Amino acid sequence: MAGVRAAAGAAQTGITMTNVEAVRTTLHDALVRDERVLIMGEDVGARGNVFLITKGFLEEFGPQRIIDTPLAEASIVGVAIGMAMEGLRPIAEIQFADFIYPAFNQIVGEAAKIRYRSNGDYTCPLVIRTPYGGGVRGALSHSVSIEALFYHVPGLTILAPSTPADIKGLLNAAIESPDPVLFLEHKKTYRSVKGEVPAGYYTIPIGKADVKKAGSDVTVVSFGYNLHQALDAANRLEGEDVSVEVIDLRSIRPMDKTTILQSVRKTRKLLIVHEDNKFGGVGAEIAAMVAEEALFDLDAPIRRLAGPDVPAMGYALPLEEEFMISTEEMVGAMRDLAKF
Amino acid sequence: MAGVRAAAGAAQTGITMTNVEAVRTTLHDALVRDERVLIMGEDVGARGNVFLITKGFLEEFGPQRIIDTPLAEASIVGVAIGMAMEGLRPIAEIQFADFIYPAFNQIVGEAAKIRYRSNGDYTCPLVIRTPYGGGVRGALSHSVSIEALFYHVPGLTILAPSTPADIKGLLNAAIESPDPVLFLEHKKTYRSVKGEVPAGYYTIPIGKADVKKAGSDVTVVSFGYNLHQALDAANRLEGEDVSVEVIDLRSIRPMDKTTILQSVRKTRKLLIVHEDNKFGGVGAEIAAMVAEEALFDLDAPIRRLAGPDVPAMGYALPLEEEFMISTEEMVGAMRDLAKF
Amino acid sequence: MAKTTTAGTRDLDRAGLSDERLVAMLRNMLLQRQLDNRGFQLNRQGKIPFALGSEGHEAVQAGAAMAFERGRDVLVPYYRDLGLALGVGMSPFEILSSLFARQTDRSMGRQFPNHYTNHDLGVLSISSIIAGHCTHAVGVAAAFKYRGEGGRAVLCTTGEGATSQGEWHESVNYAAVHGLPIVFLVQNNEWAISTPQDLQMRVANVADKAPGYGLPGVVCDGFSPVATYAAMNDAFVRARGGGGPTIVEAKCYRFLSHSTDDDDRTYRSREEIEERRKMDPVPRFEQVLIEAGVIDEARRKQLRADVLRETNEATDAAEAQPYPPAESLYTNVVAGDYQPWQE
Amino acid sequence: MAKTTTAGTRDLDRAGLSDERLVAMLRNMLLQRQLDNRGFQLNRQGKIPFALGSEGHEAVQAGAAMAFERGRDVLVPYYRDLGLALGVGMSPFEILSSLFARQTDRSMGRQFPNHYTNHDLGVLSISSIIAGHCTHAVGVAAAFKYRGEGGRAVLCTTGEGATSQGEWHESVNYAAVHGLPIVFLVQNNEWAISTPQDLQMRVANVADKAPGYGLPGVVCDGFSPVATYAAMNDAFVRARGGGGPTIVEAKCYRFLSHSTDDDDRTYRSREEIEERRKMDPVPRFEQVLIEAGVIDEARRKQLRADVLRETNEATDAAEAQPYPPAESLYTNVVAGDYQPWQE
Ligand SMILES: Cc1ncc(C[n+]2csc(CCOP(=O)(O)OP(=O)(O)O)c2C)c(N)n1
Ligand SMILES: Cc1ncc(C[n+]2csc(CCOP(=O)(O)OP(=O)(O)O)c2C)c(N)n1
Ligand SMILES: [Mg+2]
Ligand SMILES: [Mg+2]
Repeated sequence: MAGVRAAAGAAQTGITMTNVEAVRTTLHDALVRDERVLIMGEDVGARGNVFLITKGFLEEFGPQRIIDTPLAEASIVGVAIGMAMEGLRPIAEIQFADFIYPAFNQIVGEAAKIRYRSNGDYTCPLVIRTPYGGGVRGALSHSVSIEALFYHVPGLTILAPSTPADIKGLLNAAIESPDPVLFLEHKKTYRSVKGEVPAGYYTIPIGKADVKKAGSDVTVVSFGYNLHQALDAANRLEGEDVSVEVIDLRSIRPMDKTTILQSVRKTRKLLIVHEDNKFGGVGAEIAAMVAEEALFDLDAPIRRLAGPDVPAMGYALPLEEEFMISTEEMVGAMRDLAKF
Repeated sequence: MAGVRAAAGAAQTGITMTNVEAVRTTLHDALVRDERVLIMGEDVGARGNVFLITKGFLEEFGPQRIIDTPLAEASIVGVAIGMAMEGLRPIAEIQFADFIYPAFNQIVGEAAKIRYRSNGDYTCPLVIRTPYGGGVRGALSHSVSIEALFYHVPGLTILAPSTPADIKGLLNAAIESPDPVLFLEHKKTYRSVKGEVPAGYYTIPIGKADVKKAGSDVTVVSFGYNLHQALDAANRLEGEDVSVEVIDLRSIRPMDKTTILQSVRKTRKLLIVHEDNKFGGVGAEIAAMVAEEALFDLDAPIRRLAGPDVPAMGYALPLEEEFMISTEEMVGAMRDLAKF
Repeated sequence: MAKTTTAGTRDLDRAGLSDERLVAMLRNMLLQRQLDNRGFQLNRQGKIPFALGSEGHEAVQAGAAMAFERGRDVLVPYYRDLGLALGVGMSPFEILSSLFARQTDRSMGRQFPNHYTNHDLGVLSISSIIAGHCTHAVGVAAAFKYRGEGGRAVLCTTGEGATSQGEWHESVNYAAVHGLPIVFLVQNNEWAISTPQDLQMRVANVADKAPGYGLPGVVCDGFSPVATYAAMNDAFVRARGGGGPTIVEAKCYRFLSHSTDDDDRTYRSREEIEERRKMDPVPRFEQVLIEAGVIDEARRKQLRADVLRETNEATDAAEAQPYPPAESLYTNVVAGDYQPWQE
Repeated sequence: MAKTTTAGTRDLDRAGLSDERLVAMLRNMLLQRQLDNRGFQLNRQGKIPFALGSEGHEAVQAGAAMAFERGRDVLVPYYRDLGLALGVGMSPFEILSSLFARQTDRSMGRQFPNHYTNHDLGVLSISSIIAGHCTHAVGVAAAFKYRGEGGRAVLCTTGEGATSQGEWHESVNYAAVHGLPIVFLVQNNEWAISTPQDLQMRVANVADKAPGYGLPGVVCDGFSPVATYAAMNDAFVRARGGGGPTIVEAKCYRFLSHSTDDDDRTYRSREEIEERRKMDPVPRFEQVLIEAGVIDEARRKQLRADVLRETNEATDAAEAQPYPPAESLYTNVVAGDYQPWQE
């Protein structure tokens, strides 16, 4: 999906860049702005991270701030937690989201509970960045989505912006946050998504979804790579006089109830699209919330278009394509719902 | 909630025992029946497990089959995986569910994917047992529920039976299963729940819920300790002429669509009750499924009564009580829904 | 190449400690023993649901606390560190507030007993997850080094069982690679609940693991506060001076069952315990100080009476406090108001 | 107390190996090199999206495979073990089916290249999660011991970077405590992607970690198949005979970038690589065998021609296979039909 444009809406003046550039420049500015900010992870130093996000940082900021850690994810997160408790602002990287499991204890058992268990005596202002998602021939262990393994956990914030402008604003918000943030970057959008990014420092409030396209017949809630496909699909349907409202969730925990309910009460039809497996995915909570709060406002069953309930996409192209949701499937689901 | 009776329904002849005794005798029989069965974990040997579940096993079966492992959960599960791949039937214990996080990688990244990634060349017939849940003054790290952290994971089976008879049948099914099973035992029911257990070897099919009480006005889906409270609440409401159907979910992954939909289509009202935090809990998937499949059969919004969205119950009694759902709250929610 | 040295003897080689500091260590040990017993007592009386004792660890902790510099160093303890908590400045009232789960507990009755937190004193908040805190200790040490705060060190404690955890390995390795100012104190009490050391590791000493990380490993007599102090002080001095981490293993014993929920009769012999009781560090150190003329019998009695009174007063004061209110369950999840669904 | 010994020299001390087996090792090395190059070539041609080379590891793997007893021992490899996979009996066609992700791949095109599985040959299925497989290897060894299958051992391989993982520590420790029949082969190629050994550990040798587990640790010359064979054979014999685990560290080098997705020019010098290239184990072992009169120039040419032909044939045969069908995505999640919502 090369060349997808960032979602519309923003009449911002700024620089056009890709998602990966947005991550890179935001990290760079944070390092310049705040001495407490450190970056740590595997191969973030001389290699500049496997996607070259931190390329040149080691030379510019030195090995005390750009730390090539031993190959051990629990300690990457755990050591960063200790730094955060001691007042620094570490940004820990997990090289691929698939490798976050060994750090699960530190994220769920520790980071998320530090403020709570100490009743605020200690806090944990930590950012954990990691590339997730498929469509890049990453096979079983270089393409998983992980948001559903974490979004149930109180004390954690989870962000998954889809456009360069949102990445900048939300990554800044994550670094400012006094609590631990899991920051998810869809790797297929790294170089395929471009958009304008406002100049200067800004943040986007955590917990706010964004209506990336207004519409009146169907509400679509999505994020990540799928969001861009959903926008494409919605644009195609304009030709058929189907008006689709596309909401970019952006923030997975907390989630934005107001924006979703407002839209659903208007369109009376809800389609949730996410790449991760359907059963127990984040779409479940969105559907449950709407079924609790707006059941009688609905004119159609709540539909979830999500990854199949198999462990992962395979390496062979047909297996990856079968797993990923195509734009055509989205068009079909939106059309069906509009006609329902 | 001492002295809660096991759910009704079964006119079984057998022995009356507690939940903890059901776990114990089922494990014992499995060790006698099948030489491939081993038990491994922390303090399962001379101590006989912290709840005395394996007391005497070491003397009877020897240290080759009842293995006191080093204090390291990733290796407890990981070594058991290797044994399972090599044809044994290990039953690994995590001393408290709160300590399963360090083994997350082995469960989610490894066990759940072995059959899939090898296309069936290798399998992983492994049972992981662990006590979970609150109400025993276990504070932040001896009372968590964990099902929602795992139920999203393809390749895993998750069971959470609530009565001695179900424990026996489902633990036998877990041990027979050719795939990894996470077997959850609510520790507050260990000694407080008693019931009759049929004699002889039997299994209960995985993936089948059980209507523990038939009713016509409201459907309640629950499991674990809450299930017994829900039955109490439903019984109390009989006096008010409110007829509640109580479904014991028993199997968290896979879940039983047929039983839930049949009931909901009859009562037209659904209440889901679980102890774990609400946001992203397993109730979300149940609500989402019903909102997808039976939206127009509902006469009331789908209600979830679940743990508050805070990291855990505290140690102080008021904090534990505030976290746990009371039977009174359940009565109230059922009554409200019936009247809706 | 790292070498393993053994520090400490049982004589009153006072390791440079003044009489005052020797007595302070004894006082700490007596108070720890008293508070420890109080926990078990309150549990038997049905006043608290749980207690966990540290009997047998008094000398280790008094010695280690004496090497710790308040206001500079940071303590990342484990759940059996009552004496260390007291030794770095926590009060009996705080301890008892935690045992009673009262509002005056720093965690407001959230944490299990023995899971202290005191940011003012530099005592990090921990979970119950064994070894989960070790990487945090390393992170604090990394922060000291990053900010150039020479002269500060971190004390990270565990039992010997905890060293089996992968996270312990990752912690020690990270600290070693980065040469961080940290001391890993392993309190080897021979048991991890019911699991003896030989089911935990194949080496005789935890300190034998140190050379594999390129670190010095030291074994000390954990029944002697002076020996422990000496070993710990060396390690602290090395850490504060930029010499990197040390693993100190203090050999001690767990005299009581693991906790009030445990019954050790199922898995270890009475003889073993009796044998170890002969080394009981508390009467032994009293005796040592009396024999050396540092205290006399009257002072001994006085100290015992003091800590008993202190414990009684703290018990009464803590018990009189209210529980935290139910509504407090909802605060401090994250900064500010918290709802996973934002309106 | 464990001791660290150094095994292996670079002379044709043949370690008891017959001419036939020496030539078999050379053939394995030539085939590994050829297939390795083929992967990179196919990637450059745009025919496959990814390849990962093992150049520099040929001698380690040929030597280790020679010590492995097919039909008895089990291999739990890591992703850089092409030579081991071949050495224990996997065919070039299987390797290429995996590279092309064809239906004839044992995982039916699910796994990333170099993540082999072959239950018939005793090659365990692995994930990409570094060190995640080590506990599995221990479990297989535990099963051997439990069933009293003396004479069987497990070979568990990793790179040196993997030894930083907590799971590696837990694996080695568990195997040591239980005296299991397993050999931990660490292929130390100096780099973990761009991370050099000194940012990974503070010791000079991975084998230095062995005494901390109460195990023998052995360093061998990983550029010599005979030296590696000798060290590995000792370790295998010890394991099969009930003598417990050994950590064998084979010093080698990664000649290529980490994978086709990496560019090592950003983080290591061309000089370092050139220096190591002088030790290139493939031409060196050819030379050794020629000088020792085990093969002559003609045989050398013949061997090279053979493996090229074999590689070409396997490439053509694998490429001609179809992709697995899209529907195969849904099978083998669990036994039988699978739906998380059961009807
Ligand atoms: C990850 C984890 N696993 C298991 C437990 C249960 N547990 C609590 S204490 C303990 C034994 C610890 O032994 P050791 O480290 O030697 O310390 P000691 O209690 O002897 O002082 C265990 C297994 C836990 N708290 N955390
Ligand atoms: C848990 C985990 N973290 C990170 C990675 C990414 N990764 C793949 S290979 C590698 C380096 C491994 O180095 P080493 O163990 O020395 O083996 P080598 O590749 O040098 O043979 C890394 C960091 C991974 N696969 N798994
Ligand atoms: Mg201990
Ligand atoms: Mg390497």
